[in-house]
Amino acid sequence: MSRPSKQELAEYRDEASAWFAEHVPPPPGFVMPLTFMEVGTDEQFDFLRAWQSKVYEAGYLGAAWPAKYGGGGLDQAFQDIATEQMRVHGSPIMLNTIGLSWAGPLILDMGTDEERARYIKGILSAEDIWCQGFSEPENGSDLGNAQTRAVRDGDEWVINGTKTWTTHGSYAKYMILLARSIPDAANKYAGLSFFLAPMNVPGVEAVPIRKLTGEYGFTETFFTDARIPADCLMGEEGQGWAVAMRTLEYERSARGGQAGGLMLVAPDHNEVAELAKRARRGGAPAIDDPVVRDKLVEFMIESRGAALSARRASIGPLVQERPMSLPLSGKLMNTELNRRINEFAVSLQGQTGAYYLGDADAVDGGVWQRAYLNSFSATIGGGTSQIQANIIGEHVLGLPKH
Amino acid sequence: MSRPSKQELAEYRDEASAWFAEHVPPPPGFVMPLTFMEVGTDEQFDFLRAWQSKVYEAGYLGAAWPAKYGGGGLDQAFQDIATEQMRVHGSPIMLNTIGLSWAGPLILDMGTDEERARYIKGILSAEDIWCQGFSEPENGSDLGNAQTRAVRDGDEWVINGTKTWTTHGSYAKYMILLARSIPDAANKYAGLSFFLAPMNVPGVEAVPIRKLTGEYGFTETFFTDARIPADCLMGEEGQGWAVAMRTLEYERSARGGQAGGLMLVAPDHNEVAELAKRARRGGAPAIDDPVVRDKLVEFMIESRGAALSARRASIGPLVQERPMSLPLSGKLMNTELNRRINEFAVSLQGQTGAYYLGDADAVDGGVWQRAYLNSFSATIGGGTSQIQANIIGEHVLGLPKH
Amino acid sequence: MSERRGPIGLSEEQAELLDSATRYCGDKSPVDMVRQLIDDELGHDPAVFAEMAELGWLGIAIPEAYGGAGLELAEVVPVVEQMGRHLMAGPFVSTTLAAQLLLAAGTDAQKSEVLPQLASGTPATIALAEPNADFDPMSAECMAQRDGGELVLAGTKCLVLDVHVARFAIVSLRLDDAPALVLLDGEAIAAASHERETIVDETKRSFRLGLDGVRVPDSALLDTSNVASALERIELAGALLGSAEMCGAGVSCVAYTVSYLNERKQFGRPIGAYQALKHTTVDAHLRIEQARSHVYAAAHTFEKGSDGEIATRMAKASTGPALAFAADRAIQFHGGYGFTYECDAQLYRRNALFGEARFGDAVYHRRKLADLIL
Amino acid sequence: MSERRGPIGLSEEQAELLDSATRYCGDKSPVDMVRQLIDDELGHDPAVFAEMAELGWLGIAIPEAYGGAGLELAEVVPVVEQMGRHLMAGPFVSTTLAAQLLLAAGTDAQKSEVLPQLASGTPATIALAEPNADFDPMSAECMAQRDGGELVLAGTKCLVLDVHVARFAIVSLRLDDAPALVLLDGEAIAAASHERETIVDETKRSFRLGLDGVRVPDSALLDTSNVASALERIELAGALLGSAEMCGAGVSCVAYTVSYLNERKQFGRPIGAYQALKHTTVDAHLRIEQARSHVYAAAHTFEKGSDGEIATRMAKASTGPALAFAADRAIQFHGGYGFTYECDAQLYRRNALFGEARFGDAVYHRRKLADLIL
Repeated sequence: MSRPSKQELAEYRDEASAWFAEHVPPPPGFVMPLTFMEVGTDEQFDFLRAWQSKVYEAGYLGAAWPAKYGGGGLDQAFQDIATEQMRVHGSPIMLNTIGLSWAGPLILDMGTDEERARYIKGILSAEDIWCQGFSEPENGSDLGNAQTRAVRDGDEWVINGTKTWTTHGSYAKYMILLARSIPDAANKYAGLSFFLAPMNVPGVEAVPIRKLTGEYGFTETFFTDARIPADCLMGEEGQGWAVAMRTLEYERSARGGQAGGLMLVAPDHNEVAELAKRARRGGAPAIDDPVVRDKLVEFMIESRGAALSARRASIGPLVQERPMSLPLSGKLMNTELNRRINEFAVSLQGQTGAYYLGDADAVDGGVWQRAYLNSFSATIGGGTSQIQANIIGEHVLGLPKH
Repeated sequence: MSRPSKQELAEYRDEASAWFAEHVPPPPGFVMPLTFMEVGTDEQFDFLRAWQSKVYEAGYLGAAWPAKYGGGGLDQAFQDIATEQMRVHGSPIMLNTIGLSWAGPLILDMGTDEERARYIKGILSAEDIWCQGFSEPENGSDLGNAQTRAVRDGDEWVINGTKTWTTHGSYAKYMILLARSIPDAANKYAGLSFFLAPMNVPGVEAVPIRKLTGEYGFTETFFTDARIPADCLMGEEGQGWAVAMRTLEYERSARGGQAGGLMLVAPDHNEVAELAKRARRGGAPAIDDPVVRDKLVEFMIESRGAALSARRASIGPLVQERPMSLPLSGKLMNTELNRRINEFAVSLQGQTGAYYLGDADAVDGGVWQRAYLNSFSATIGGGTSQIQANIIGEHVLGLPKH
Repeated sequence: MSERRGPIGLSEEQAELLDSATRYCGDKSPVDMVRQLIDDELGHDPAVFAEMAELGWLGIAIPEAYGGAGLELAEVVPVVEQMGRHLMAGPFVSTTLAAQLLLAAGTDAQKSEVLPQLASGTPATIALAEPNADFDPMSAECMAQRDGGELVLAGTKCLVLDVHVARFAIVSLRLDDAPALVLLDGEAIAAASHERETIVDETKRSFRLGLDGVRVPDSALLDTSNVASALERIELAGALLGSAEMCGAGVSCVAYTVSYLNERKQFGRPIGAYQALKHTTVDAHLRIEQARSHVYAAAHTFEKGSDGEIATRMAKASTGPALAFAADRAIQFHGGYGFTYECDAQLYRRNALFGEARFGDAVYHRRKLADLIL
Repeated sequence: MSERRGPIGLSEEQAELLDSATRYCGDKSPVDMVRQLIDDELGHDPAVFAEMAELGWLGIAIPEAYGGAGLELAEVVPVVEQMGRHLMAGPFVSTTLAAQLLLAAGTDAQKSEVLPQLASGTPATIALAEPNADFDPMSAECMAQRDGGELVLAGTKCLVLDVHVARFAIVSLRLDDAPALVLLDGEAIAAASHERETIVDETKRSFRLGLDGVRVPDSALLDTSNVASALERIELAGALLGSAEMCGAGVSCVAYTVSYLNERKQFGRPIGAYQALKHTTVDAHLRIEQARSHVYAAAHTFEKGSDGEIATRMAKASTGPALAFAADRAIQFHGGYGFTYECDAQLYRRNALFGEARFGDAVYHRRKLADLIL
């Protein structure tokens, strides 16, 4: 595949821009999740699933995945443009994040042709929702210590154990599952195997967990003698840790074979500025208060800096000393900034900050309070901010491991 | 010794108050060190030595140390009052900190009568300045790894090695010295011995180190076959680590037998407020700027909080769950606050912040810039802030050791 | 009344109350009970409130002439701090503030009639806030109009705590184009419309109170000559007790986090061994410690004019952010569990959000302080 | 001139200059040289400055008609960033800003005569600041009075960088009760009194310039019709180049710290393994990374009206605090060594203190931004 010409790319950008300008849905009257982890209601789920499907049908998702399995068969540059246009036009996120960014790349990378044919298209169309089964209640950040058991029995694996923090656990058709099949292996890592596990088999129960917001949104997933076909094994038995690490790497490289598409809506500082116009302090709009203005501008600088850094990541000479720096730090920076901006947004509300979701007198219906509490999903899930800082310190700066 | 009556104490307070009101010297025309580590010129040293001597002669230093060795022989409550009055009346610090707070308590606690008679009075009067020889260039925070050697030869010890971060190294008559006398001990701690070492013997050289401010103020101390009398050994050979730890404990307990007296002048937020009246921003005094005001008040709250906490430490019921919390955290809180306040003070100066010590157009002669740079002496020396946080986490909160 | 010297100190009565409140609140408000009461419409246990009255706690800062103990708010602070430690629900603070407001601006008749009832445990509350208003306690826009020997009220108050059990409520409004305060009795409260509000701290009960058409006799009017100073005093009293509550919550929040950091193991060691968690928890602890010192100092000097005002505003300005920080980090450091409703970290964070929105937040008090001390 | 699209990007010329500046500044400004020049009265190596002129770097943003390369300040940014990385001294920025000010407000005669000299490496400077003034570039109080065909100057400028080697200096002052700019040539500069200032960044040379009695011909006056817009442009140009310099220093400061954290062992392991140091250094790194993105964006959009102004003010407001934080932590994390003059951490911290005080600090730019974007 030859590199696309500048003109081809420019034309594609214009087309994509026009399409998103026309099709990005108007605000639906409920809170739009900023990441897939914040989907808390069926309403949100259905809305985002339909939107992903529509984007895929239009050709703007998986544009660089092989056409043979349902992708667009184009150069990665096209998908990058499509993703950029999603951001520009305020598109909602692509719902099926685990499939698009973790499972899909893995299956394309090391799956069989048959597996690719079976899974890829459903991932792109959001027909098949995927979830992730790495974390366990006792081993949140320490994935290598997973204790869920997988025992081979004829042409099946029998799974027993508990996974937690399963986003979309109640909706998912498949789970990428890390389980221990060789309990007496030389070390804890060598005993792990990796499965593409169906969720709709007897013995799998996804129990919704109540979030700190008071709502529901993720599950604890219990496996009780759940039997899954032998060919669900990905890679060799005992190679689960390597496969899992490879899965995580797709996320951490600038172009790692992921389907692309918008996965994270940066916090919208403009909305906070708007809020500051409505909120009143000292008998005047909060936005007239010099202390508020100073803080707001500080957030806007940070927020714009994060957006600029995302762009800079693809400009080679401007990232040459530490090319992995920006790709590896986006999550930490954006999710922590999001938390702090939402906290600030609540603080702007004065006494009205005492209200919560749904009160008649709550500013914007209390969504800022919820958004703040929800923001922890992203500073904890997918590797806590503390783990992210370790990764950046060790892999970007080259500091010694703990 | 019976507990003093309220009336006795009240009378003593009145006397002390009157004395300090009369005798605290006016500003001498040079910067007053906030801790003994900031003494950088002979001028400062001589001034503070004279002041300590005067306070001692008046009976307000070492008031609770035994009269037999030069102390006041009173109840500790009297010294606490004297120290409080030093703070109230803006007294300069007591110079001979290592003697008053480390060496002196140690000698009183486990020294012989002869040692007490030899050393205590000179500590109180500032006649004999003491310094500390724990840190080494390669072992800043890791004291247990000290490599300076002590070899017994007849009725002498022969010392070889290098100590660093020796505050008052050029002025000191004695050093409390941690050295390795049993290199092949069972573990690194068991090989250490503790000495009350004279500095005025051949083979001891204190080389001034230039501080980041551009000035001088502490030394690197080289021992080259320096011979000190055998009876300088404190405790048993090989017990150096325990003695050193005991020495540090005097500092960490609310009433650990220290001589008392003001050792740390809290940063004066009022001076920063005064600075904000002089400094101009946007054509008006900085203190009229709401953002500056908000920040200034924040510092004043912190600063007052630190002062209140120092008082609260002695009110039993108000510290009952974690009685060591306030004594152990004063250094961390005060020194970090001092750093931040000085940094803020420089930031208030706008373009004039570009000047440094001695420039004709520098605000207050550039002392804020120097004070900021100097503030690191206290966030690094005597256990870095990071080490302090470990101590508080482990000894106050009971968090696990690293 | 004990004499208070210096910027911080502790009276014997405070020490005794601290001691008994420490035991009592710990006994009566284990976290299971806190969560049970969240789902309870009433939101607190009336028997516990009655017991607190029997212990004399409702009358601590009410003069002996009106059936109280004749102490000061300083002696109320240890009780509220301990309630905060155990997130203990009930109309204790509301009733105390209503009593203080009556003391500051009530007529002799009102004080004689009502204060003894409050001292003996009749719940009461104050209704100062209004929708769209900010922290200025003088900004009420509700109205009273004279109609013969009666006052006819109009407008809506919001964020009225505990009015569902209150037998008295003092309402701020405007009468004859000036700020005024009116005492509602049980009948008048019942005549107002009540709507339970959805508030972020689920351990509390808050209501919108519609006053339209509610009629009270002229005698319900409080002394109109010092409404402004009475309201300022109540803002400060509310800030003091709010600080005490949040300060107590902060101490517990840190202890709760420390306990998890010791139990929870990752990568083969307790997570509290990691400095990212250890040092940040130390930071939270130190901020709470500073806030505590401010709270005790504010209690100690509360009655001392501008010194008391400065100390109180400093207490509120430091306590809210300290608890917010401690609880924010508590959620984060509990990891996946921290994101669940089941983890208590959210209880503390919600307490902080609510407390910061009551009686002025940190920015508000810093602005007031700037004018007082710069 | 290359067309610039989008909020951030890199022209081919920028990329080439970045590449050659990276090598050149690294070669010519090792830290030994930096320290040697601190003790040198001149403060920089004139041979290096001459070489930079030969490389064409002094003319990058000067039009071809005046002997320059006809590019924009965007292409100067990579050079200054690399100078910042190596704390490289010399009148490069001063000369570049003088050229920009002439371009913005010089008469045709001045531009034709002076710009080609600047492009070929004649050092020049600008003198805008005055004692007791603040950041507003229009606040000059120095005076010029007409006297026949001459102007007689009065007053004192301060923080004039590099005037000890400058052959031209542009001075802001008031003439006929309006802001004006005057071009001093070598003779006029010599006629002024010079006093070397003690500044916090010892790698730089700064002077107080006494103008009293200095006489220049009327033709030394710059175009009086757009002094305000020219001064605003120079404030922004100074902010852009200052940001580039501090951003470069920030990258080096983090690398310097990382290197020590890997080498230095305590308690048997490299101190960089401790999260208190590791995570804080990551934080410093991330703040510098964000500042870099702002700097490149500001370079890219500098000529685009208010977009350029916003991007530039954001760059300055983020870079100064980012470097200050990185250098502050660098001192702390170097422990006892960090407290010595020998440790390079202080060089970075001093660079930050100085840079923050030039062309507006973060608070100043945030205030300007508030009016632009809120």
